[in-house]
Amino acid sequence: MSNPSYAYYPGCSLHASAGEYDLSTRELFAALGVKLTEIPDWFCCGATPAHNVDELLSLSLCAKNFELAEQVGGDVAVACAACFSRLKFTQHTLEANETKRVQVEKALDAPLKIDRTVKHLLEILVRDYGLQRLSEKVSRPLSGLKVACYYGCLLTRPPDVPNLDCVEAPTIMEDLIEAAGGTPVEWTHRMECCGANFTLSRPGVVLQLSNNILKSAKDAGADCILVACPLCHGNLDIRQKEIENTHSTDYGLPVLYVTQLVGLACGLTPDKLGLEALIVNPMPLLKKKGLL
Amino acid sequence: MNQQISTTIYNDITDAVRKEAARILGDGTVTAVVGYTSTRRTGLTQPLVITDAKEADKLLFSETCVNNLAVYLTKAKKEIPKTGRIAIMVKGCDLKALVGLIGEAQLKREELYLIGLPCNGVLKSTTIPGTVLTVETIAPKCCECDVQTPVGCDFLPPCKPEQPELKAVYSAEIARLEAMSPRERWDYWQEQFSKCIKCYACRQVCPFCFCEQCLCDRNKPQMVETTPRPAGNFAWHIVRAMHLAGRCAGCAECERVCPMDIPLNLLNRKMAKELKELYDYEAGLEVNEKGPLASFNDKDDQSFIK
Amino acid sequence: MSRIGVFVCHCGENISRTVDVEQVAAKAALIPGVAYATDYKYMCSDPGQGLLKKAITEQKLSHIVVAACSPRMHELTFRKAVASAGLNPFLCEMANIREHCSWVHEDRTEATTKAIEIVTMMVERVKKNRTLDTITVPVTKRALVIGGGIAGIQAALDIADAGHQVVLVEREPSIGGHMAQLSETFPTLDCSQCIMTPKMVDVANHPNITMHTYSEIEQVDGYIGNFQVTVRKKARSVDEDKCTGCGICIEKCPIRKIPNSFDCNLGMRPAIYVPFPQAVPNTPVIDRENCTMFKTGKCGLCQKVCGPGAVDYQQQDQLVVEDVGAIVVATGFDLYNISEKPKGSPIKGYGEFGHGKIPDVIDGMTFERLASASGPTGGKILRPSDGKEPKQVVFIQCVGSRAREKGISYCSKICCMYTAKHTMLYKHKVHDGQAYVFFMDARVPGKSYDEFWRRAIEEEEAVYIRGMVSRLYQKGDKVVVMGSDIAVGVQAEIEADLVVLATAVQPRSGADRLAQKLGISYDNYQFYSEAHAKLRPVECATAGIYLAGACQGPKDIPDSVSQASAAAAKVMTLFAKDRLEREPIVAKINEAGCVGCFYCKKVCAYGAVEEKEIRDRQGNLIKIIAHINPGICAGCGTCQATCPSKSVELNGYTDEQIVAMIEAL
Amino acid sequence: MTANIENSFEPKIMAFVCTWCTYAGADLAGTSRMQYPANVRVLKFPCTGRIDPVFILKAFQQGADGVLISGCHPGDCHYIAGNFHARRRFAVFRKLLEFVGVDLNRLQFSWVSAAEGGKWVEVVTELTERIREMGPMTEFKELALTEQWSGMLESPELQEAYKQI
Repeated sequence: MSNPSYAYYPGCSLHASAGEYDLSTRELFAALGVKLTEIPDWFCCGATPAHNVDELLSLSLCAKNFELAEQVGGDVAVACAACFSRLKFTQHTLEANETKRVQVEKALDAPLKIDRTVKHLLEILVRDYGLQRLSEKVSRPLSGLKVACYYGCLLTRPPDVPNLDCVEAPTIMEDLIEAAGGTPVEWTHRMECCGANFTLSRPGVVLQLSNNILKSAKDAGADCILVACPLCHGNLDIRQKEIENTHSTDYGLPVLYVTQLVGLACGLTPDKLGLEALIVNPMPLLKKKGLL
Repeated sequence: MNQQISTTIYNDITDAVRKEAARILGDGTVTAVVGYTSTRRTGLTQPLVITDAKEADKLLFSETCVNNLAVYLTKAKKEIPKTGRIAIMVKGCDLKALVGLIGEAQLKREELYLIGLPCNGVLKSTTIPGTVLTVETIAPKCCECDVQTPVGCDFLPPCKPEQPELKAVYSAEIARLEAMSPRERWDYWQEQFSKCIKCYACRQVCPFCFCEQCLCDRNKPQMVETTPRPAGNFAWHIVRAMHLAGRCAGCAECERVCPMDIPLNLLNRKMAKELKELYDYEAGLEVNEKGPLASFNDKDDQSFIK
Repeated sequence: MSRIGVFVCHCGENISRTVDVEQVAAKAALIPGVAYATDYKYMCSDPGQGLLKKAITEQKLSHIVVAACSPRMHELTFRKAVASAGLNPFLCEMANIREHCSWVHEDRTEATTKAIEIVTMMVERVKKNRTLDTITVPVTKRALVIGGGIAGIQAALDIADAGHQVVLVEREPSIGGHMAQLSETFPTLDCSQCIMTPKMVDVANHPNITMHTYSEIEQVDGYIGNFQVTVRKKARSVDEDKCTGCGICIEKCPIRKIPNSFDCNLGMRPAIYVPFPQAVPNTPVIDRENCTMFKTGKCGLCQKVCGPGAVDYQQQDQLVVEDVGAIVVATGFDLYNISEKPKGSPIKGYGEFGHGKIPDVIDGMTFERLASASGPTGGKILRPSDGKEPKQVVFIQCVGSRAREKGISYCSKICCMYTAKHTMLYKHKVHDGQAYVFFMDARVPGKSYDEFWRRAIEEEEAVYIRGMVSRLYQKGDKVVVMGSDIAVGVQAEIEADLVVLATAVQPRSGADRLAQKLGISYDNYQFYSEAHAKLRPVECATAGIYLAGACQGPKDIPDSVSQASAAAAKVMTLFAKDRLEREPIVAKINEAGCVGCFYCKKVCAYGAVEEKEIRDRQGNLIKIIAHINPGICAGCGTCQATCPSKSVELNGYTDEQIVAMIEAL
Repeated sequence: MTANIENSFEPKIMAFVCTWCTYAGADLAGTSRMQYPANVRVLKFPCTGRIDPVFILKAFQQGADGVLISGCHPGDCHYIAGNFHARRRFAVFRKLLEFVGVDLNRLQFSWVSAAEGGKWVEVVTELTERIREMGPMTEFKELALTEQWSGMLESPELQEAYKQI
C-alpha cells in the first residue's frame, strides 16, 4: 500500500523554538515512508494574537497559505496545534460567510482556494497511516513508560471546528501511545489550558496554570508528558524549572513531542529526534526504561 | 483504427451455457430456458425458448445476441407461476433490467434461474450478417458498460471479458446537447421526434413498459395526443422518458428497435445521470424496495424551489 | 347532457366592485352544458341558498358551480344546500372569484376576464364530477393502551371508567413505570408510591381492563376503528393464573446477587423476582439469563417450593391478537446514558463526566432510588462507592439537554424541578450536608413551581451556581467538579462526595421500531409526532392513534396525566358513534389496469395500500394487484401521480377533472 | 410598434397548488387585499404529491406561457410526505424538460405556506414579470400548429423504401 503524500506546513515555532519537533517530524515520517513536502514560501498563520486584533488579517494570512499549498499535492499536514486551529478556523469561517469571503478575496486579489483538507500530524499517524501499521513499525516498544497525554486547548476545541476527536474526551493521543507500546495514564488535566502565549505577557498566569498540569500528571504517576503543540511544550518544558522554583517543588517531568516518542519507538536515534534540545533532560528516564 | 474486439470467449460461453441448460432442464431445476439461437440467415441470432434438455445445443451466445430477453418475462409473467422456475440468459445490461423488475414486484427472484453471460460487447446493428465486432461496430451502450461480468447469477461461465479502450458515446453526446442553448436543444429534439411514426416498438421492447393499459393510449381523459403529429410525438417521448426515470438501466433496446433511428436511449441515459447526481442512485445494481422516485430524503436538494 | 347551474355572487360589493358579475353570469350562460346562470347579492345567505335550491328543482339542474368566495370558506355550505335539494353534494363546485380575483386585482376589465375564465374552468371541471357517497366504517369499541406508566394507567382508567374495554400492554413485569421508582414528587413532596400504587391496583381490579405485562407489541394491522394488534406475551416462567403471589419462590432462590434495574442496579434481586414489592401484577418472573435452572438444568428450587405449582420452566412466548378501535401510545422515556455513544446516532456522549467510571457520579433516577424509603438504602442517602453519607453533593443540570453540539438541542423540562426537589430531599435527610447545583437557568413555570424552586434556595440552602461544568475527576475519595461560575466570573471547583447528573430525557429505547409498526411519525430524537403542534396535540397524523405522556416529548407527571385524560377523551369521542363517517375523497384502484408494481404502496405515507389477489372462476391466481383501504386513505393522491398506468384514481381529483380544467385555459 | 406588441403580451400562467398551504396562502393574500397581476389561473390539488408531471406538459401544450407549482414547506405536508415525493419528481422532471429544450425560467416551483400571503404575491408577480419579459412560449404553440405527420420523408431508409414500391 502506497502512502499519500502531504503538503507540510511547519509553522513559525517549528523553525524556531520547536526545531526538535520539526526535526523529529521529518525523520519519523521519512522512516514511515510518508512523504512530506514543505509548502514553499509559507508564512505565519497569525497564531493566537492576529485574530484578536484583526480578523480579516488572520483569515487572509491563512487563506494565502492555502493558496501557496496549491503548489504541493496532498492534504495539508500541520504539526502545531495553534496553526492547525487557525487553518481550520479559516475554512470554517469562510465557508459559511459570503461577506468575509469577498473581503478576503479582495485582500488576496485572487479567488479563494481553501478546500484542501487540513490534518494534524496525530490524525495522519492514527487514521491515515493507521495504528495497526504503526504498531508493526515499532521496534522498541515504550514498555513500562507511563505517559500523560496532554491535549491542551486547541487540538479539539471548539466543537465543529477542528473535528479531530471527541471535543472534551478525546483518546487519539492515548491510542497512539498504546500502539507504540506505552501506557497512557488516566489523569485530570489533559484538556486544561497551559496559559499559552501569556508566557510572555503575563508569566504569572502561566506558572499557575502549567503548575496545575504538571502536578496532576505527577500525581497520576506519569513518567513524562506527551504534547502535540509547541506552545504547550514551551510552557511545560522550558518553564518547568521556574514553576518548580515558584511552587517549591520538584517534578522533573520530561515533556516530549508526539513525533519524538513515536520516533523513539520506531527505532530512531536520539540525535534524529532532537532529544538533546529538551530542557528537562529525558535521557535518564529513557535509559531507566531501557529505551536508549 | 477499426480495431477488432475479441469474441473468442463467446465460444466457451456457448459451450458452458449449453451444458448448464441441459443439466437444469434435465434435472427439473427449471421448466424452460429463454435464450438465443441462430437464425436461418447465417451469422445472426434470435431469441428462443426451449423446454427440453435435448434442445440445449440450439443455444448460443455471440456478438449478435443483442436482445434483452427480460422483456419476454415481464410480458409473460402471468404464465411463470403456472410453468414454474424459468432460466434466462442475461448479459450484465439485461440483468439490470431483471433486478429492476424484481424490485417492482413483476418477477420473483426465486422463480428465475439466471444464466449470466460475461460479455465483451454486442453489435450496434445486426442488419448485415457477418459484421465483425470492432470499436466501430460495437453498440454504444457497450462502450460505457460497467457490468461486463454479471453479478449474482445462478450460473456464470468462468470467462473473463476483455475490452479495448472505448469512446463514451452517450456521455459525449449528452455533454454536447447540454452545452447547447435551450432553443438549439429544442430544435434538435423536434427534428428527432418529428421522425416518430408512433409505431411504439420502443414500448413493445422495453422490459419496463409492462402496463396493461398505457397512459398514452387512454382517451378519458386524453393525456397524450395519440396521432403521430409533432405535438403528440413530443408528449409521448417525454412521458416515456419520465416513466422510465430511475428504472431504466440503459439496455438501449428502444433505440435499437426504433425504425426511425431516434436516439431514445439518450433521454434515458440523461435521466439516469441526473438521478445519480441528485440522489446517488443507479438503477439495476441491487433489488431496491423503493426506487428513487418512490422514496425521499428530507434533505433532498430543493435549490430549484423558491 | 349536463344541465349546469352557475350562480355568481356579488358578496355585497366585495366581488361586484371589481368584477362585472352580470357579465360573468352572461358569459357563463353561453358555455356548452350550462343551462342556467344568474347572479345574486349574497349567495351564502338564506335567500341566496333558497335561490340555489329553487333553481335546482325548477331548472332540473344536474351540476352546480357557485362563483363566490374561497371553497375553504363556503364549499361545505353550498354542498349542504345542494344536498338538501336532492343533488349529490359532490356535484357542486365553487369558483373562487373573491380571494383569488376581486380582492387582488384593481382593474375591472382584467378582473372580469379572469373571473370568467375561473368560472369556465370550474364549469368544465364540474362536468366531470361524479356522484360520491360518504364513507362509513365500523368502530370496534375497545382500546389498546401501550405503556403502563402513569400516562398509560390514567388513559386506561379513564377509558375503562367510560364503560369501554381496554387492553393495557406493558413491557416490564409490572406496571407503574418511572413514577413507581420516584421517592417524592414535586412540588408537593408527597410520596410517589402512595399516590401511584392505588392507581396500579385500580387497573388490576378494573373489570374493563385486560393487562398484558412483560409483553410487547409484535405487529399492528388495520386502521382507525378496526385495528388488529398482535401482542407478544414473553414467557414469565410463572403461570399468572396459578400464582398466588406468596413470594416463597423469591425467598428461596439461591441466586441473590443480580443487580436490580428497578433500583438503578444499586440493590440486588434473586433470579426469580418481582421488580418491587408493590408490583402489579404481583406475579414473579424468572430472569432466564441468570437462573441456574436455565443455565445448567439443575436447581428447580422455586418449582419445588411453589405450593400451587405455578412455576413452569417450559413456558413459551405467546402471541395474542387483540381487536381494538383506538390505540393510545404512552411508552414514556428513558434517561440519557451519557457514558454511551450509540453508533450512528448524533448523540455524542459525555466522557469527560466520568459517568460509568466514577462510582459516585450517578444520574437523577439513581438518586431517587437512594432517597426512596423502599429503595436499596431504605431511604438513607448513602453513596454507591463506600456507603458513606455524602456531606457535599453537587447536582449538575442540563447534562445532555440543550447542548446542540452534543446532539440534543431540546430542554428536558423536568430536571430543574426534580433537581430542586433532590436538594430538598437531601437536606431533609442529611441536615449538615450541603447541596450545590450547577445550572444554565431555571425553567420552572407551572403551578407552584417557581415557589418550590425558590424554597430550595431560600429555605433549604441549596447553593445554585450559574455555569457549566467542564469536567469531573476522582481525587482520593472525592469527586472534583470543575466548572465556571459565570455570575461571579470565576472558576468553580468543588470537592464533592457525590455528583448527581440531571441527564436528558429521551424516548424509550426502541421507540422508532414501535412507531414503524404503528405507522406513526417521529422526530429526529424519536419522540412521537402529534398531528398538529397546537390544535391536535394528542392525536397522531395516523387516524385512531393517540399520544400520552413523555413519548411525545419531555413531560412531568401533571402534564402526562392531563394528556392521558385528553387522549382518553379523544378515544371516547371516537367510540361515541357506531360507525365512522368520512369524506369520500379517497383513492381507488382500477383493477383491470393495475399490474401490481406497487409504486402506490411505496409512496403511501399511511399504509393504505394492500395487496389483493385476483383469481379466475376456477380459483386460479391471475394477478396480485393493489387495493386501497378507504378507511385508511387520507386522499393526498400521491399514488395517482406515481402510478405509471394511472390505474389508481383519487375521487374528487380525477385526471379527467384536472385535464378538463387545463383544457379550459 | 414592436414595443407596442411586447406591451400587449399578457402571459397565461397556470398554477398547480396544494389546498392546505398555497391555496390557503393565496386566500390570505386575498383577505389581506394584496395586489398582484391577473395572469395566473389556480388549479387546486389536495397535495403537491397529486400533481402529475403530465399536467405541466399538458398546460404548456394548452398554451400556458408559464407554470407554477406550489405547495407546503418541507415538513408541513398535511399528508406527511406528499411534498417530499413531489420535490423529487419535479427535480427530475424539470431536468428532462431542460434537456429537450424547455426554458426552465418558465417553470417555477415554490413553497408557500398558509401564512405566506405575501410570498404568494411575490412569487406570482415575479414569475409574471419574468415571463412578460421573455415573451410568449412559442415552442409548444408551433408544435401544436404543425400538421406534418411523421416527417423526414427524405430519410435515406424511407427514400429507398419508396423507390422499391
